[in-house]
Amino acid sequence: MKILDRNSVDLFFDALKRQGFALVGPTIPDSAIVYDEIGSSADLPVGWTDEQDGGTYRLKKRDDEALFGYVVGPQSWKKFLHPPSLRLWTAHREGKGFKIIPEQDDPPKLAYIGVRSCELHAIAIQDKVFIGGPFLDSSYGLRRENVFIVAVNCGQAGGTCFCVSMKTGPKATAGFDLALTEIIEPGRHYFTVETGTGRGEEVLRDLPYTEATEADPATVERIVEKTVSQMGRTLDTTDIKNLLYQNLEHPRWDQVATRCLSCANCTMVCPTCFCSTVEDVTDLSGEHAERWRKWDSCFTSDFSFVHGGTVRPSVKSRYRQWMTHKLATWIDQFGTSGCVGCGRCITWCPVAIDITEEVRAIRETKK
Amino acid sequence: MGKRRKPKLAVWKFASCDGCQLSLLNCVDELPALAERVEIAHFLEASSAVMKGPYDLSLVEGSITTPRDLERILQVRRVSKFLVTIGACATAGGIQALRNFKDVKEFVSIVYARPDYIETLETSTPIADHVPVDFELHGCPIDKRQLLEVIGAFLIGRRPNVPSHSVCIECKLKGTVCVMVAHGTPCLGPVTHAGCGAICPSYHRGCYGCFGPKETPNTASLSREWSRLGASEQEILNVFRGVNANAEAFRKESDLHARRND
Amino acid sequence: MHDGTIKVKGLARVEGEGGLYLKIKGGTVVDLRLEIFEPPRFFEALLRGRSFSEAPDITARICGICPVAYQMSAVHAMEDAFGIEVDGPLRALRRLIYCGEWIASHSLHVVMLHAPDFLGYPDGFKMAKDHPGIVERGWQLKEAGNEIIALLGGRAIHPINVRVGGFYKVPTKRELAPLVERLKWAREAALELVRWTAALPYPEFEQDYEFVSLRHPFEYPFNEGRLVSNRGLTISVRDYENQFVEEQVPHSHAMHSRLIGRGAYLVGPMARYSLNFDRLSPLAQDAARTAGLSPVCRNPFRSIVVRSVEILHACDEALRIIADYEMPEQPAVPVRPRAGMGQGCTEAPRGMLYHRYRLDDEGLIREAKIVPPTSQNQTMIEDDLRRFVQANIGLPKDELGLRCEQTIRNYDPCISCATHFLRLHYDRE
Amino acid sequence: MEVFSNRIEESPAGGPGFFNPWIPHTAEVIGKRREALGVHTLRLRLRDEGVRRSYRFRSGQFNMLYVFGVGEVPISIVSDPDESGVLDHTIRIVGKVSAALVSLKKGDTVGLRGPYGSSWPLEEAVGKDVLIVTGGLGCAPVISVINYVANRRDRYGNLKIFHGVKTPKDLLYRARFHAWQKHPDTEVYLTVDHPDLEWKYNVGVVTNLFREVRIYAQRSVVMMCGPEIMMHHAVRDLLAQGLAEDRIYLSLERNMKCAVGFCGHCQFGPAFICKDGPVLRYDRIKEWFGTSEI
Ligand SMILES: Cc1cc2nc3c(=O)[nH]c(=O)nc-3n(C[C@H](O)[C@H](O)[C@H](O)COP(=O)(O)OP(=O)(O)OC[C@H]3O[C@@H](n4cnc5c(N)ncnc54)[C@H](O)[C@@H]3O)c2cc1C
Ligand code: SF4
Ligand code: SF4
Ligand code: SF4
Repeated sequence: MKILDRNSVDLFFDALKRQGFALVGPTIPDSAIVYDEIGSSADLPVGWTDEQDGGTYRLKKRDDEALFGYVVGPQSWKKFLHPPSLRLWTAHREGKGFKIIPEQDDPPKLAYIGVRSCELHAIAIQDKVFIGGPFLDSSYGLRRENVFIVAVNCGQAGGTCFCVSMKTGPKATAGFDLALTEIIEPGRHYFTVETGTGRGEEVLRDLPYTEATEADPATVERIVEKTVSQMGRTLDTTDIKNLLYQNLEHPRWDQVATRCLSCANCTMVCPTCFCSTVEDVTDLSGEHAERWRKWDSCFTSDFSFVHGGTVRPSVKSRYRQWMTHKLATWIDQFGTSGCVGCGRCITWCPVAIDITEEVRAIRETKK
Repeated sequence: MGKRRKPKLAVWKFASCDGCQLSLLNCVDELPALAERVEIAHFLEASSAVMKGPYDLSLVEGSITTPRDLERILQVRRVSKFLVTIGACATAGGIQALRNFKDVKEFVSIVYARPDYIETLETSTPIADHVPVDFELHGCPIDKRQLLEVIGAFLIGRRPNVPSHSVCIECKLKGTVCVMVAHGTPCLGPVTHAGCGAICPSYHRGCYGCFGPKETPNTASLSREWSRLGASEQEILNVFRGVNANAEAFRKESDLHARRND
Repeated sequence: MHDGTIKVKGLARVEGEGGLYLKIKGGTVVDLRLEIFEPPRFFEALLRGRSFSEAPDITARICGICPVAYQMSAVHAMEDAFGIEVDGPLRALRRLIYCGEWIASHSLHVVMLHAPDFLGYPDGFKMAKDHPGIVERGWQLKEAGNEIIALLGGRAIHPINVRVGGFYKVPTKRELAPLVERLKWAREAALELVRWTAALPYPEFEQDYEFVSLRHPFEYPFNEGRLVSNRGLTISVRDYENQFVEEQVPHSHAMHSRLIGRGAYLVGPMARYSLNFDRLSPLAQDAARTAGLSPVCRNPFRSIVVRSVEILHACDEALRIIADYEMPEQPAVPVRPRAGMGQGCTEAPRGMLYHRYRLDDEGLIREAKIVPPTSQNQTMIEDDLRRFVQANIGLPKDELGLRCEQTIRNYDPCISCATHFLRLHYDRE
Repeated sequence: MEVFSNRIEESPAGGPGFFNPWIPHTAEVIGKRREALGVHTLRLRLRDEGVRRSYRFRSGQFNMLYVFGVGEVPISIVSDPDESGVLDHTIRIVGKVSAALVSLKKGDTVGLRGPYGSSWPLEEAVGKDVLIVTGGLGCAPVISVINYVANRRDRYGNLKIFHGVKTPKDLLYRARFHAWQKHPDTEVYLTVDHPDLEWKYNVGVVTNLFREVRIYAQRSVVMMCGPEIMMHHAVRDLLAQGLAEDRIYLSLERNMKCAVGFCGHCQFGPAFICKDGPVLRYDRIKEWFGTSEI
């Protein structure tokens, strides 16, 4: 473990840039913290924090100058790895036939600054979907290869966080190049740095770091412990797969359907939801065609459309698909839960539907 | 390709503000290509030249509000092979459908000194209430990219990419921060049909539903949330009684609030 | 034509659905009606019971061609009622979005709807075959106008960003910057357009109008000013209804707007121009003079040149506003509704547009009155037609019909807006 | 996931030229045959010789077929896997893409990705009786298996084909059924819900037939395709006749955009119809199969 002073953060960023990475990280263009290009530590939400609960999110000023003193916002890193809309290929007529031209995909090298532990797990989960099976999604694969991950251990938990329940946080344990813990003491503002990869170590090499003292790991542990104790939500995952498999006809689904808007916000903000649709488009001449991929959601009626109608016409069945997929069928499909406990789906649901609450309700009255 | 007969395009107007037709004229960059591909056979707003029908593709703007239009829409249907209604007026009755909730005679006398000259129906109704419609394009006004999409899809014979899901999905695809969650601003986006590109939230205001109801809109749940955020019954009533007041899901919800308001 | 009737069933290249009925007997016009098929939509009635804050969104729907004008008159009327002053950059942004609407609306009319009349084409598409450069330039000008509206308003038709007190969100300086290049081009293009339209062939048809428009102490009028005329009228907008009435006249079923004790009057670009020539930007004044347009224009056929001059002025004005712009702290001034009456009058592309609202203490609309420009010009259009036909009565029927249509298009009438005034008489044969 | 072990693991992951699984190959329409009103079979040949040579499929698998500018849909391969170089697809017009496919002419081009999905248990069924149950407006996936078994009568036991439709005019492949009927040790049972005067076969739902026909439950393998409600009843009745749950195979349909497990649309409980299906063994999905709107 090494120590990097607050004042060296920009040197650190510059070192990443020298390695050819553009930086993306948390920033406040508007009324929430979102991931976007950043140039220096000044672009981070310095001194800001967020207050989150079901259906509400508010930015608040902190009484210190913390760089990472907040939790996760509405966006996740999937917006870079699995872009919301992407052209897959173009085609044009040629004689009696046509020719398909694959998209020249040349994603930039990006350093993700401030990836939380739950998000590391989310990335690992999407890795399984897109590059872990018999088929490889080349657009994801190319983007994934080009990423340098700077994780941050959470110094506080949000009102809708439940990573402890999902065993995905708050401390980053794997999947990063470097992991930081922000420590603010009277008169001192610094970061502990753990290296996860050789690449990470290399970036550190030229920086004015010091070696950690014996006390530092303990400080980190203390911070993490404090965060654990603040978790806004809990979700009991005991035998959750069978719980949901056996309660596909539970009356709770009808109940949640009276509140659910099927607006799809939960799936859009979810860092593991991977679903997409494709759109075939043509120009007016009819000589050129393109295929685009766009994020899609199991909350729409088109999602399950087959000739003659949609398979899931009711909101009840759509909510059930979302929740059983996240927490149960995902386990059969990919060997892990599809939920990392980041709480986004709770915060960003306009009517504050809470997945932890829904599980509790079913568990309490299960078949 | 060149030798094929060009499909004939017709644009028709009923009770409306002309904005949806204008959307076609706003496709500045695409109009030359369109004029190459189709014969603009009937488009009074833009041209005095009128070709005889039948027309391969008819775009119909406006709602049915007069006895004369009741007959005219039948005629339009007869001469149209593929009929697409464009805009909130044609697909839901438009803002003028607010008369459907009132006594139209009173409306006439408020506006006109000599009500007896006014020939009007009790209601303003969408085209699909009177003739079969092949495709409905929503919006007040329609979005010009969507209009081009529908025309392009018609020309090549594919389904237009005009999803009927919520505006929320467009917010998220764009990266717009939710005004409902992050500001507490009531927003109709969760029950509103996508298509505009989530304009209002990106200008920090709540959606007011100009694209009409999405598929499976849960208006009751959203109304509850609006009141939780401080909207009055009157405000909720009014927002559902906007340009798509007569669209079924919005009409039903507003009727509930109207009853509660009484 | 000695005897007979002319019926133009669907008037083309005007916004909205109208027709013309003309009857000539023994070489004189015995009946002439501009007929409106456009169904009534009862906006004044349906505004009752709505909140003041909804007026800009609802009245925009009166007309898709000039929604900004409706929004502007509505917000001014509301602010008048609440005693609110919107000034500084917010006021400038309102003028900017109005520039966008003038540029877009005028360009469409000049190039696509009106010019074909002078050159003998049924539409701009056919005209484009022989004059591709002219038509393309017109499209691009229109697009430049639309870009302003879309940037400030969210979209070009029925913008969503206008509210009582200001805007929902205001642009940063950086966001406005991309408009500059576009507008510089547009200004050049408008200059060309003035030259080009000035060279079109015009019939001799000078008329003696009473022009009415807003007049502002130092600006070419958009949003504010006093109502003035070339025959001595000068009143505040508050007095509008003391001076103007909608009268029913015995020879026609149509409601006509008149100046009390004086009769018909003309609003729109020609009136605005003739009353405010001195307020045009120097560039626009020069361009008009060079093009041979005198500071007062009385030939309605030349209104096409006047519109082009106004496009030029709007481009110039927009550039000036962007150059001076500083982003305000707040996108809108605070609004506290109170009971009362509010009036607003602004200059829509087609002329002055008057709104009056009576509100209760919660800001709900109790009464609304809207007087759009086209209905104010209604009498003038028919008068012009009568005079024009009388003067050209020797023309063959078809030719006369076409000339009548052109005469109507001189006014760029917007029938969708006008319906509230017009008689609905269906000539069913 | 071992629950779905009959999926084809050696399917063309980085296979022959399929590196980016979103990119279609092109194939030429080399033949077209009308089967019935609105149903046509297209015979396709991959244009690239290398791809053509390495292309292998199994009965029950499908391709994604793309019509220029119109769209792409999953369509089963009905030709014989051992007939090299050609791919037959029987397509029923139901919407825009299927209509555009059927409107193609000889010499035209389609985009083709595949083969995808699991296949019928034709190895497992060797030596056993094969029961085909199908209903609705002609279900292409079973045509491939019937063709396969009919062409290899010596390898399989008795072949019974049960086919039920609503009315006689919905019976699409009348000629084919007649032809199969003539194969040795092959029985064809046709039934309609609403007969007309000329109908000379059975009347009633397809499951009624099970009671009338002798089925050797112990030595049979069932392969089924059709409307889910029909399959639901058929399974119930076959179980009642003593068939084992793991001897019943169903082919399911779901919306599909990618066919390679990325788009998520085709999920059916834990299964992806595109890679775990379309052919699924009943015992592995029974909880889901009984639940509506899954
Ligand atoms: C594994 C599999 C094998 C199939 N095999 C055949 C076959 O051999 N012959 C045949 O005629 N049909 C087959 N189908 C069904 C065929 O895919 C649909 O009929 C086709 O997608 C309809 O598309 P459309 O555009 O013509 O119809 P529309 O009704 O306009 O459908 C619009 C879109 O919805 C989706 N869609 C609609 N119906 C289905 C469906 N049943 N399955 C998946 N997506 C659908 C598609 O994306 C389609 O483009 C198969 C489906 C699956 C899943
Ligand atoms: S929850 Fe829905 S949108 Fe998310 S991955 Fe699962 S099926 Fe897709
Ligand atoms: S702002 Fe409105 S439309 Fe956008 S996500 Fe929020 S609720 Fe949905
Ligand atoms: S956000 Fe809603 S009100 Fe605003 S433009 Fe879109 S659909 Fe219309």
